[in-house]
Amino acid sequence: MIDRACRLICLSAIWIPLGVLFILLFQVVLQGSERIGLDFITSFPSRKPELAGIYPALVGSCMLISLSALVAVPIGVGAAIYLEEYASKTAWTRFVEINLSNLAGVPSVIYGLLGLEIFVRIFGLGYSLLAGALTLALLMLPIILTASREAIKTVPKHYQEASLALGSSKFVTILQIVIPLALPGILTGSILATSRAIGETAPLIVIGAATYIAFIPDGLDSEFTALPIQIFNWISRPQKAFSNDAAAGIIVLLIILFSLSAIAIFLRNRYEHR
Amino acid sequence: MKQFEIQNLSAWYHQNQVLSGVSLDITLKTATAIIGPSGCGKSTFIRCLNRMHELSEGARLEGKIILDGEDLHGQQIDPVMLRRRVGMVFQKPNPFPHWSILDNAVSGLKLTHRLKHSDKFSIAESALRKAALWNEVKDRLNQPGVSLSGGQQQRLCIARALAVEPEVILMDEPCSALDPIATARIEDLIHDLKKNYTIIIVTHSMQQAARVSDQTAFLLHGILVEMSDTNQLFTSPKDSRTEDYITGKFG
Amino acid sequence: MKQFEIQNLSAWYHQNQVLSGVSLDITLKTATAIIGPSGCGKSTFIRCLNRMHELSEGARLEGKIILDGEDLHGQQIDPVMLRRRVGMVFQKPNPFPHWSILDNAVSGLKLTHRLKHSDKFSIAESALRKAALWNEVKDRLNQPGVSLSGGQQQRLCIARALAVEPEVILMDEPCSALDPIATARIEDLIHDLKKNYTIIIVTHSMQQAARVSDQTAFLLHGILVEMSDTNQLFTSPKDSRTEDYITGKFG
Amino acid sequence: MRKKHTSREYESELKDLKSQLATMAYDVKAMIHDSMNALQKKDIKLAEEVIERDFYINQIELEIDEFCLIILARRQPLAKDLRFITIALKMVTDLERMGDMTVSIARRVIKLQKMPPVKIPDKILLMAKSVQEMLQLAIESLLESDATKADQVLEQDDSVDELYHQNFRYLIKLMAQNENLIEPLVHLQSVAKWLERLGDHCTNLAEFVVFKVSGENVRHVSRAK
Amino acid sequence: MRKKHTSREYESELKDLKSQLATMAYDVKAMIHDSMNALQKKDIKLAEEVIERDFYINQIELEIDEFCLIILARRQPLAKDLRFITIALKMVTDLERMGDMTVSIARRVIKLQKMPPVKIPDKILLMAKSVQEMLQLAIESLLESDATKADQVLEQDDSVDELYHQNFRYLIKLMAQNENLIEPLVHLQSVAKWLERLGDHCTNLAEFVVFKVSGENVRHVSRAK
Amino acid sequence: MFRSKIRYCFERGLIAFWKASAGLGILVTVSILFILLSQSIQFFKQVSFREFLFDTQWTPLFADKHFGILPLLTGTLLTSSIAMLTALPLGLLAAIYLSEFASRRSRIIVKPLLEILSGIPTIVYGYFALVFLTPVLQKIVPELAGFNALSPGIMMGIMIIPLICSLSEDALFAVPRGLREASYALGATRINTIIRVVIPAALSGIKASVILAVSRAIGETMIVTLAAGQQPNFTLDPRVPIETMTTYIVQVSMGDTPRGTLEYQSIFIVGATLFVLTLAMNFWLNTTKRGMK
Ligand SMILES: Nc1ncnc2c1ncn2[C@@H]1O[C@H](COP(=O)(O)OP(=O)(O)OP(=O)(O)O)[C@@H](O)[C@H]1O
Ligand SMILES: Nc1ncnc2c1ncn2[C@@H]1O[C@H](COP(=O)(O)OP(=O)(O)OP(=O)(O)O)[C@@H](O)[C@H]1O
Ligand SMILES: [Mg+2]
Ligand SMILES: [Mg+2]
Ligand SMILES: O=P([O-])([O-])[O-]
Repeated sequence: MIDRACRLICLSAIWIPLGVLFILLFQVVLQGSERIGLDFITSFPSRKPELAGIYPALVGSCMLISLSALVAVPIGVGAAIYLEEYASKTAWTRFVEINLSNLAGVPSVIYGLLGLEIFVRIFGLGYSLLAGALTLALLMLPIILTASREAIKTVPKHYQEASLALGSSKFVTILQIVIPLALPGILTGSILATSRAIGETAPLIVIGAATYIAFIPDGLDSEFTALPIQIFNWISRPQKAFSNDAAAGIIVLLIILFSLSAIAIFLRNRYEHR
Repeated sequence: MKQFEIQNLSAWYHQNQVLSGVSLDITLKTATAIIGPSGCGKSTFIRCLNRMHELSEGARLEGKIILDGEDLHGQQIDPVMLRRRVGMVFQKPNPFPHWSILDNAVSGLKLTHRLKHSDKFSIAESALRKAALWNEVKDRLNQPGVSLSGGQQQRLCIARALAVEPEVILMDEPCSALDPIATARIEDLIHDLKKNYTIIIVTHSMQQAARVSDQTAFLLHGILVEMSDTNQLFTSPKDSRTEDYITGKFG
Repeated sequence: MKQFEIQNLSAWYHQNQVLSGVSLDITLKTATAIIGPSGCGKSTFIRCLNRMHELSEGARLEGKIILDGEDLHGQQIDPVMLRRRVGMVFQKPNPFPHWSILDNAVSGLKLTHRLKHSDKFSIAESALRKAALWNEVKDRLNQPGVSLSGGQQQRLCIARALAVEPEVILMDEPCSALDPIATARIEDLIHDLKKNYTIIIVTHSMQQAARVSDQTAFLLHGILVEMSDTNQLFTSPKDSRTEDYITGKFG
Repeated sequence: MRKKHTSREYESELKDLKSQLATMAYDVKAMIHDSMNALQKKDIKLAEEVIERDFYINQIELEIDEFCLIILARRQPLAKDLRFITIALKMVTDLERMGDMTVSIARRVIKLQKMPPVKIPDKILLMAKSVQEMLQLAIESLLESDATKADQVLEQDDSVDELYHQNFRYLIKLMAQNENLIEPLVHLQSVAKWLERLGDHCTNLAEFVVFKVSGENVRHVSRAK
Repeated sequence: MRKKHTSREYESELKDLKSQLATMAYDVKAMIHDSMNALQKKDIKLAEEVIERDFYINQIELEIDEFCLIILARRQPLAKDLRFITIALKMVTDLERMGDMTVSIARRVIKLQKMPPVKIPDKILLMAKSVQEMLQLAIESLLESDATKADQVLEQDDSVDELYHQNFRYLIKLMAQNENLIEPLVHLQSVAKWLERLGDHCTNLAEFVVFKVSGENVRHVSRAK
Repeated sequence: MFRSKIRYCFERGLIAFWKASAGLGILVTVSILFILLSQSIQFFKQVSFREFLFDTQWTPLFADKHFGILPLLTGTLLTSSIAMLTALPLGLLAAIYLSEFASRRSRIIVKPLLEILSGIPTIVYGYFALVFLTPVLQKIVPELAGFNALSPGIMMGIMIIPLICSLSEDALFAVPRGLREASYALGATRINTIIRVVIPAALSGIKASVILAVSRAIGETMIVTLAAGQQPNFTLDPRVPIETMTTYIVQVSMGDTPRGTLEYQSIFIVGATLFVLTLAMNFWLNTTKRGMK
């Protein structure tokens, strides 16, 4: 009896956030449905809400994200391997570890400030694709690093011992045993970090995101825009019609994110089942 | 013929001494069992024999271990090479989960870049045959190694160790995670293997030691109390501490 | 006097039948051992006896279990109340990690709101004494339960079960995670306990069954092959399948 | 088909033990045969040979004892296997004792040599034949795990006892008739006694086999009647 | 201080076994004493009582055998414990056989009743006394795990054998002197034989104790000399 | 021979790269500290520490410049508190449901659904708070301004639920099955088992999830930027517009503020404050986590 009541209360706690999720999706689809379409994707932004599109933002986001993943994933995974497998447990490495786990909790605006000062101002990259990508890479780094370390840590020690006992070197053991076994965790961590980065708005604004760009970036030093910035831009407009554009933009953004999650889930299942 | 001569071996983890002056000889192509209460240093002892001990944190040792006349810690001995001569099987069966049965069987060669693709199958077959597993897996070589039952997995691990053609096989409680049926199989296998390999087996079960080994060493608090012919040790041990332990006077 | 009468008990997990028509009686204040190969349904069997079976997903059973003349699945039996009469000790020692030794000993009463604070100490002492643990822990009652050694933890779990004053104690491989010394202690304890409690113990080790029990039941693929006096079962079993199993003819 | 032990080594150890027991028993049987032959033919050399062969029987006893101990220590046998080991321990004692008895007979042969010759009574020869048959049956019952053959041994022992009593009265009569022959006849009586005891020991062997095969203890039951 | 088994149940089982063996041995000793008493005093009733008591000895043999089997099955004894169980298995056989021998002596007492009376030779009485002492020593050596007492048994057996041979020659002489007495004297010779055998069995017991205590097998070694 | 040489160089190179990667982590922290510190020093050359801590107005962009951090702090505190009030009960109850009551099937379905919720970009939540939630709340709460602390606070709470739920559920689920069974076997009911055995055993994990959630709420930017307004009011009234620290940084960044000006430095001093706050949370989190082991 009491069991049932408790069960019900707990169950409702599940349905409230899920309900909000459904309402949110419904609302977005409702508002965005009239704008969404091939035109919307292939058009440049415009002063007229009914003509505006997200083409440069979409391309910008894609380039931005590929670039930052390219930088952040190898570094994050590499650092994780080094810390887990090579670093001896001295006070210094403990300090490094605490540092890195703290980085994961630093708010994204702070990374924006960092990018602004280091890449935009000190390196003189200005508001460029490269500066944006590097800023986002910094943001992704701790996420990838923590996830990878966790994944490496959960590879049972006895597999490594088995490999070493067969006469293989530590390096080969890491390459052939540890990394393959940690791969599902590393992959999901990387994809998670990428999805986070795609949706990030604040750091890009802080490093000085232009709000109106009507061309496709043509190089690393080119200015660019990204989906969330475009959406932010539209939301901030007073005209109600732009709100519909924003909803449509959100739909595109969510589709990209859901596909990424789907890939992550697929990979996780595929590699874990063997 | 002696396979190992161990002279005055002591081992530490950090400040904690877990082996004190153990001296014993291990004869070629026999099975030697190491018994003793939990924490007496059995695992540490055999991990010294393939220099896995030194991989643990804070691990240190003193004394001499001579393998086939060569000092194990001599200049010209590379621990990685050494481990190919002295194979090891662990407590929990642990075939590599991302590899097939076939790949697991030859994993020792794969991991050391010594595998010609053309030999793979024949090497795997011969190792699996020696481990008495071939007939059970020959139709499913491409299934993952972890799809086997516990006892089969442990035999796969033995096959994996055999494929690198070691002289010695160390086994650290190889049956403690297995049921009695799988245990009987492994014990029978050990009995066959000792015709061609020197086997050193750590076990919690005195009965198992009595069953599989020719020689038995009894360790207590890191000290070698007695090493004798197994039949003698279990019917009339020389040392009263051995007597007390094997007759269940632990008090 | 019969403690349990089990009539034609069958049990399923989803579609998978794991017990088929098991009928046996369990005598008051004796120790009964259940043996059989892995997966034969030993654990399932004893989990039926305190209705823990029904907590598993897809679990179902048929047949009758009579405890002290009452049908276990009768209307007036509350499974929660029943479990206070039929205690259980598990394979891995599992004292509650957030509670002290003292609190663990009385945890059964704590969890069911039957503990008067004034009685706590005396109840804990008596339970710990019965579990032959008092002398080892009396000076450290406020340390966490998990600070004890494996064997002590298991005795703490037994004390915890004793504190709720059960009539029956079910034990599911209570020593399989322990070393021989701790095992000998627990077996001795079981020997004492059977003066006051009915004990049913599942074990992988035939030797253990032979040591601790008065009656032994042999299960095979969910079928009760033989239940006899332990001494008889291990020296001259009636059924040839029992004979084969206990003499190690598994093939 | 009989199931085999999962451990082949154990299986072969048990087989070994059985065949060692059988070999020992056959040796003893040959010694009975030879000692009686020596008695009949007054063949001192053969008698001495029998006495020598006992040395090996003693060795084998110790070996089998040790082997049993080792199997007990290594295998923790149960049920039929356990019963087998324990009866093996007892059987070797009987067999060794039987060897000693043939030695005793052989010794009498040597002693009789220096005394006035006496004719060996038929009853004694019959007893010897019977005892050898019993031993043969006992060995077979062990090898074949066949309780019916063991039962036959038990039956045959009664006839040996009967022969012994008849022979005893006969010898007493002879002694009274001829006091020169008392000493050799007392020795013959001893031989008869040994043969009777050999029969008893065969009975023991058979009883042990019954216990091994069926788990039933027939000792002191058959004898009680 | 001697260490105890961690399992108190096991410890008490072993103690039980030991005391059961000792009790059985004391019973047998009493039977030897009583049967010889009956012989001396021509006390038929006592002789019959001895015969009856053998029934219990047989029972105890079976019980101890079963107990050993159960201990082997339940405890998987090793080392000294294992040696103890195996010698217990063998000792009961010896003790049972010794019981049988006292029965044989008692039977002779009854038979002698119907024959011309003979004086019991001192040598026989001496033998009986010696055998009882040997048995007492053997029991003590078992209870105290004392190999030196067992050694004393082995020594004393030689004197019993010596007495037997002297007695044998004496009886043969007597028989030749008086042919009426042949039958009772043959019976007395048998009694002497039993006593000699009782001595041998005591030797066996002592040898087993030595094996249990030291793990050393002295069988066929002491006898060889 | 040649191949093994290549292999050797490859090995050395890769290990060196891994080591350098690990070093980069330190570099990032050091640079964050360095820039925040250096800009803050510049800032405090012009504004007194006292004013920064105790002035109740924050108007760097106005002509009458005030640099009191308090309004920004209360704004952050207000939205975070509302978020935690929403997320904590719901997240924990959801976690308990998933680990204790749900069947394996529904667990497999629901968990990823909740994870989707946490993967949605904050700008979407901001949009939703502004366009949907605020109008709805305005019908319930009278005098609710178009920009207010309540709506983004609740939205943030919703966003944080999956974080608390997922981490707490991991902790609850990691409590060994044997412990629960032991409790049942002692005659405890399910509720008793959950409250007295499972939750205490998972407590440090749950605590960690809560700290993480708080830290997340403090650092959250876009929802508050869009829906809470950009007016640094020194108030605890959830109905009126406020400004959080993060919002201020974004607000200034959207204009083109040249480097070296006081406004430019002010975003760094706000950033530094934010950093110190979250760093404190993180250290707390780490000590909690270490306590778990
Ligand atoms: N990696 C390690 N670091 C520190 N101490 C260790 C380590 N491994 C083992 N020890 C300690 O060394 C001692 C001996 O350990 P070892 O594993 O050799 O014992 P063992 O005889 O194998 O015991 P068991 O039967 O439980 O496996 C123990 O007290 C243990 O606590
Ligand atoms: N919760 C469960 N859900 C589904 N099947 C189960 C479950 N528990 C056990 N089984 C199956 O029921 C059968 C009997 O299991 P049970 O645990 O009773 O065996 P057991 O004799 O105790 O074996 P073991 O000695 O390995 O503990 C096994 O085949 C097992 O796979
Ligand atoms: Mg170990
Ligand atoms: Mg089980
Ligand atoms: O030789 P026995 O003792 O059996 O007459």
